[in-house]
Amino acid sequence: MTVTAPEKAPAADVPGSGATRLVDRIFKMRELAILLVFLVMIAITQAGNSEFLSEQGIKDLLLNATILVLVATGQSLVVITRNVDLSVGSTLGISAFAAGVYLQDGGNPVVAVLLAVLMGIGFGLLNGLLVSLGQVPALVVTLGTLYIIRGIDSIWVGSRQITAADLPGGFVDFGSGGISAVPWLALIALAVLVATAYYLKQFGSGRELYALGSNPEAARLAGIPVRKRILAAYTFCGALAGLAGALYLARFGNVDSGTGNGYELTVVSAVVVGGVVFTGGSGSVYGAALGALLLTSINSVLPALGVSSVWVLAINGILLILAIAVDRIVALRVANALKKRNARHG
Amino acid sequence: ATACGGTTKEDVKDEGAKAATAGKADPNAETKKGLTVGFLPKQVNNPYFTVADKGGEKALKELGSSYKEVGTSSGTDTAGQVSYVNTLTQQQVDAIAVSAQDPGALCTALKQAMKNDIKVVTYDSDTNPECRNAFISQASADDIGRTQVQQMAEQIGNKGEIAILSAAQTATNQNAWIEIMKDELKDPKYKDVKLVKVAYGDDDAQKSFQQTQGLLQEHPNLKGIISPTTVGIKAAAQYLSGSKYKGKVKLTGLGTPNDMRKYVKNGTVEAFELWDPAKLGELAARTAVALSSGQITGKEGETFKAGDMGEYTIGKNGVIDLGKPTVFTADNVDQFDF
Amino acid sequence: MTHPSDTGTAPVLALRDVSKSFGAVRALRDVSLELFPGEVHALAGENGAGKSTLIKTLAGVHRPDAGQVLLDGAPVVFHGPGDARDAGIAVIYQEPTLFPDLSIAENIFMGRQPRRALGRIDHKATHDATAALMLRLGVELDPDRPARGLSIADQQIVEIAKALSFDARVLIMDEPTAALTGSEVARLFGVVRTLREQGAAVLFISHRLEEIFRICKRVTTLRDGAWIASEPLAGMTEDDLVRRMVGRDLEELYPKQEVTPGETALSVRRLTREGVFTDVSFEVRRGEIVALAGLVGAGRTEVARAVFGVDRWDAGEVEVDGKPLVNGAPSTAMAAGLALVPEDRRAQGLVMDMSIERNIGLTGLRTTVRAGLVDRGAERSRSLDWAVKLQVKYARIADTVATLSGGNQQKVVLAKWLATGPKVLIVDEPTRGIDVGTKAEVHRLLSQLAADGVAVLMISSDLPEVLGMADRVLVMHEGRLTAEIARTDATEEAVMAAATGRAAA
Amino acid sequence: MADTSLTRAVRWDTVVGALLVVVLLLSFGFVDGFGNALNLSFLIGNTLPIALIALPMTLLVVSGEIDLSVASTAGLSGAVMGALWNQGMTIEVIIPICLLLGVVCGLVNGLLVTRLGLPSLAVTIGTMAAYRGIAQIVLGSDAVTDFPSQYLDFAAGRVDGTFLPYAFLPFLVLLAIAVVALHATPLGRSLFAIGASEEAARFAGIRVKRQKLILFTLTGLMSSLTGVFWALHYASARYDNATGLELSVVAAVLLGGIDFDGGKGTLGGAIAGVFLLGALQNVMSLQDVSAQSQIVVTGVLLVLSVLAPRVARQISLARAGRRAAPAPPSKAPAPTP
Ligand SMILES: Nc1ncnc2c1ncn2[C@@H]1O[C@H](COP(=O)(O)OP(=O)(O)OP(=O)(O)O)[C@@H](O)[C@H]1O
Ligand SMILES: Nc1ncnc2c1ncn2[C@@H]1O[C@H](COP(=O)(O)OP(=O)(O)OP(=O)(O)O)[C@@H](O)[C@H]1O
Ligand SMILES: [Mg+2]
Ligand SMILES: [Mg+2]
Repeated sequence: MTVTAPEKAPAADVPGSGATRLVDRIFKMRELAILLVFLVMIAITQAGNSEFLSEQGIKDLLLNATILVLVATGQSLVVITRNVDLSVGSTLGISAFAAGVYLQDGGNPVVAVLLAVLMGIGFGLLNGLLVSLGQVPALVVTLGTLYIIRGIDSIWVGSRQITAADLPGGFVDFGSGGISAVPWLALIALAVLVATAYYLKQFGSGRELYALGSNPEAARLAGIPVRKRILAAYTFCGALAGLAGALYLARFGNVDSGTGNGYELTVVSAVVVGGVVFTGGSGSVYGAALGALLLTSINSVLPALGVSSVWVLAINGILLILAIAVDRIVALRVANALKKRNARHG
Repeated sequence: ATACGGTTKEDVKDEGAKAATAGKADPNAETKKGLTVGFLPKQVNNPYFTVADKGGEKALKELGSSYKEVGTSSGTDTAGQVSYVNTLTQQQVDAIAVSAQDPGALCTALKQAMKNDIKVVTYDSDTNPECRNAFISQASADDIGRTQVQQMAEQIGNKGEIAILSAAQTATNQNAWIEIMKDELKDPKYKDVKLVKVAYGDDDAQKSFQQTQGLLQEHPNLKGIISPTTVGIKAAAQYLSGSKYKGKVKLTGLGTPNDMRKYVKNGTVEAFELWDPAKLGELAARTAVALSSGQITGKEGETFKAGDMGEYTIGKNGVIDLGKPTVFTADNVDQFDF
Repeated sequence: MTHPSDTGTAPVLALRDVSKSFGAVRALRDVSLELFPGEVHALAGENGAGKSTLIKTLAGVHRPDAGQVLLDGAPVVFHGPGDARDAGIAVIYQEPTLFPDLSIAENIFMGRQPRRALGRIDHKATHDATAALMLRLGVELDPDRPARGLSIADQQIVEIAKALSFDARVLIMDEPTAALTGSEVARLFGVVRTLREQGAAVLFISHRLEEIFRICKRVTTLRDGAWIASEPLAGMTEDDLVRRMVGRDLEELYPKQEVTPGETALSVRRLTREGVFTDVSFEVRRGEIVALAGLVGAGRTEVARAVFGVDRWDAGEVEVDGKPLVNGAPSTAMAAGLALVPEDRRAQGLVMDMSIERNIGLTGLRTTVRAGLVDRGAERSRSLDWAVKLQVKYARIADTVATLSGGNQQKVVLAKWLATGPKVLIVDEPTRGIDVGTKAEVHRLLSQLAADGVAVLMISSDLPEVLGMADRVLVMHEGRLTAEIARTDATEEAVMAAATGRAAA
Repeated sequence: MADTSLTRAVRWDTVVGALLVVVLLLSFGFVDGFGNALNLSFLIGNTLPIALIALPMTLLVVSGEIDLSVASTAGLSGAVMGALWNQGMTIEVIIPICLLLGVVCGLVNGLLVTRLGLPSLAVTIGTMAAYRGIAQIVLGSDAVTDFPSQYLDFAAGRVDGTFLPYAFLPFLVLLAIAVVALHATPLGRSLFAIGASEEAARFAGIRVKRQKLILFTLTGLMSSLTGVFWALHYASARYDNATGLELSVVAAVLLGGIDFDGGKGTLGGAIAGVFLLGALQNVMSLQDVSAQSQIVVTGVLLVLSVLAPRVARQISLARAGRRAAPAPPSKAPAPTP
């Protein structure tokens, strides 16, 4: 009574199998909507200021997005499982400092990056263990670890700071260098992004993250190792926050006890704008990355257009609301289409 | 009063702005020992304030009094600062040296402290004059504003567009300096220098970074940036040194030698300035002790001796000026460590 | 065919002296059960007898407090549902457990998708295998459609497909047919027979006794968590089985009282909700029980939802006692005397984390008020009254409804709505998952309500129930009313003909 | 009924209340400078803004929503108050305008959430930035400090001879109203239902959207009230007033045992959580615990607040299980054939 072999099943007879994969299409439409908003915004800015898309301008855009893209990628994995990690900002800060301290003493940059990632993994594991073993609400636990890590960070760092002068020149140059307009850091982020997306789509354990976010009880009954998966998602998120910390150090050449403070809200915004739903089970890392790109670009677009910085915050907020509203309306349309379609053949 | 009998701004104008003073000064009074002075910086863990407070600690040790530091870990947690003022009041310290996050918000608490016989000295950032006994000004606003414009003009050959990268829009001292810069720019010798924009980076590295990018994109002909804040100048320098603008767009402002050493050496920055924060803290401490000992009360014209630093005279509204800032260049930057 | 145990075949899966308690509730007490290959075994018992608990113990969801699970004669310990699955046990749980955001195909193959090189998922094979399963079950569901929004019946079908897709030696089904109509049940039974012939052991639970007699060979009966008997069904009558379950004889199952209908209470005219149902008109008079029949997905539930106001309608009108209802406003519908016992008790009928008392009290928030505050005493007595009247089995009235068995949850939903004293009562699958004893009780209640002048609209997929209870039968097919059949003409054939669209409307 | 009392005893809100009492008693006994009127009035005065916003926030969270824009709404109403005051308008007119503005802010949140069906977390992250941004546009870099002294005195002063700030009395009234509304009225009851299962609430005839809209509006109103209070209490209206207050409110409410999935919690617990955090911070400052260590303590408390009830439940379940467990089997297991 195994599944009947495909050759015996006249698949073409089943309605809908010929149509494009519906679930995928919905995701793509959401991502396209964000991409469209992004492109329109860039086009308008370019029209208003021809310097905007100069080589340096593009490089800046990409560099600005890099760190947020990385953290948002990790965060989406956690959000997909119907959890959240608010401690990413603190993790980023403390791992950046750890890498900085190591480099300050003449360490090897590669080891420093690894150190930051390991640090991130450590805190990710802590969060993951608390959430999955303790089975307690992620929001509270990670708000708690946000404070704890931030506190430990500021006790450890004190008033010290790592500046570009303390770091090996090669490391700092790497942070702003690249192949013409494409910075090294952006390439790293892109690689991580593509690999994560591929994993989520093509591997069983990746799909299981969606499943357990969609319906945790059903996931348990389906024999999915829920705790293990949640733990993995948090660890991955922590690792990326750590990596982002190392890249932050390279990019800004400057870390103190306030680094990464309040970053969690930016990350959450990016993820939400990117269409990753907080009730879990849906969304994609590409969406989150686009959300991150959109958010950081707004911060570049407004100064480039000469909008007084007094207006930036308000415009930022309104754009954020617009983005999620547009996304929602698209989703509603799709749901309606789905219903009609369903009714036709029902 | 207005027609409808409510309270308007006009009705409350009467209260004069004067430094709080009490009793009479006795310049020859004994310097008291065993006092406790609580330092309350804008933000703990901020390197600048740590250096300043260390200066205060050193002075207090010399004077035989004790030092303590409390404060919030965020630079904008005004409510937190208020509750620290309350705490220090509760603990009955002899004097408080505070760098105020907000000119008005601390007033009630500070007045409460003064009522409990605690002397209040502000340093770096002042409150309303009536809420403290004296203010230690890092340098006169005039000095800071004008010298920065002069330096910038010199570097760009008195010609071209310049911009200012400030901290938060609400920062009182920043705004005072910017006003004076604008005033200085009215001088005919700067007729070819044009201030095109004031941007605000909120003393946040990343924001200052992006504001710098925006300035350069919006004004392709920009010749120079003045950033009168340590966070801003550092972020701007880091961006410039990694971009094609390095060396072409001039940068000056207020920065610490340790932060800026690298950029001075690699040619991103020619010169910048700052007072010595340790001296600022020291003067705050010595003023606090002098107040507690009754040598001064905060009235204009009173003088007191501040150890090795020499004699200081209290100016208008209880303001004490630290002195002129130091200009740092590649030649002298290695002689400083803060 | 001889009985498997007679031929010496060993049971594939067995329970021996298993006990399981939840806090103070002893759900299973020293229960034993043996499942043989090639046999369909029935599990019977009243609501709350412990059937689902037994199944969850077999499936590794619960660990027994005492006793053993035996696989091929050897004791095993399942550390989770995954272990049981790996041992070849497929389970359809009483409540559908789907992933709403994932496609039907992914739902079915979650955790064991066909793989390509490097362990990557073969999406095409997954799709094709799902399409084949759907064909086998004879339903038209797009494998790529997300599970969100599927009707309860469709969800149940996906669950069945999921269980069938396993290479299972043991198939356990907890009320798989509760939401299905005759034709789907027939399909399902066809598949089950094939599986049986291939040597699988099947454990089957249903409160529809005729189904048990149709497909099962032996039956195990539970009462209050205790094992009563395991015996062949051959030679037993339904009454025998009921006596085992209930411990006494049962009165009539369809105690229909003859009532002369009064004036019109509910009148629905040309109601349309685009893409869902079209031009639906009917009336229900006081004292009348009108059944709304049809195949799964015919749109009956949607009509009920629109009438009550949880969904908006696009055209038409609804009147209660001659007064038009506001479109899309359940609160005004309630105020006008309408009540809806919804189809999905877990999502729609109950707040699972709330106590029994408060769930019943929820519909009375407007009436049990004193000086603007909730009158707790009145609330409690109102809840207790109805819980007792409907014989809800609970430990404490302040316990959350989540701890109740499925059937008892259904009773709480009924209680919640009957407590409002409605003029018009719409019940959507009122006896889904309710045991025979209670079913008779519910029927008597509906009858009594009608006799007291309440207009009852009953949606049911249980054809005998429709025929036994209704004064008139309305039949829907693909979103339209296709027939109205008077009680005297209502036969199984007539209703099915209209429901499948074969009859001239 | 031993079980009921047991579960009641380990209910987290009771624990938080008990903890608050313990902390207060210990501090009175052992912490210098804690027990005098001045310090207590400081403590209460500084905690009041959090407590004020915690009232509607608790109701909102119980119904399964959240509002992160509260601090920005407070900032905005403070900024508008400052700007209008600078224009020379009378304060008695300004304050109602500010409150009205809060209503509008809340209404916007509510409409976005209920009409468009957007998640409140996302919406209010957006309006958090938007409202703060508008505040910045309205007041720019000004800091307005010259409000009339009778108002400042009311907001910062205390009842003569006691430690109670004047403002605490109106707060008590609001608290009483909120407690009754949440725990004794049909509205409160339906909020719990909405939070636990929105769909079931809708099927029970509860007007889910309208009630949520009302709640958001109320939250806006209370936030602007807090904004006005803040500006007067600290005698300073700036656009960045109350920045970050939302996190303090959320942390305190969570500490008080309000479940962010909705449908659970008590207002008493939430307010106990608010004052527990306030008291702890006060005591730690008096004991010269550094700000950094205080952050760690807050974090640890939060983690404990969710872990502890969990562990307690596990223990009580285990106990109940042992009590109900059957006596050792009397009959020997049947021998296998
Ligand atoms: N998770 C649980 N917590 C507490 N009590 C439970 C739990 N699950 C089941 N029970 C109790 O165990 C007993 C048996 O429930 P079970 O669900 O097995 O009944 P059932 O025979 O499947 O009934 P139905 O026919 O109504 O589905 C009931 O009294 C029920 O209240
Ligand atoms: N909440 C919903 N969202 C989207 N589609 C739905 C929803 N509920 C039902 N449907 C779809 O609408 C169609 C009509 O379903 P409905 O439940 O009204 O049928 P029904 O006749 O009541 O059948 P049954 O109750 O036996 O499932 C079905 O195809 C179903 O999949
Ligand atoms: Mg059951
Ligand atoms: Mg239905």
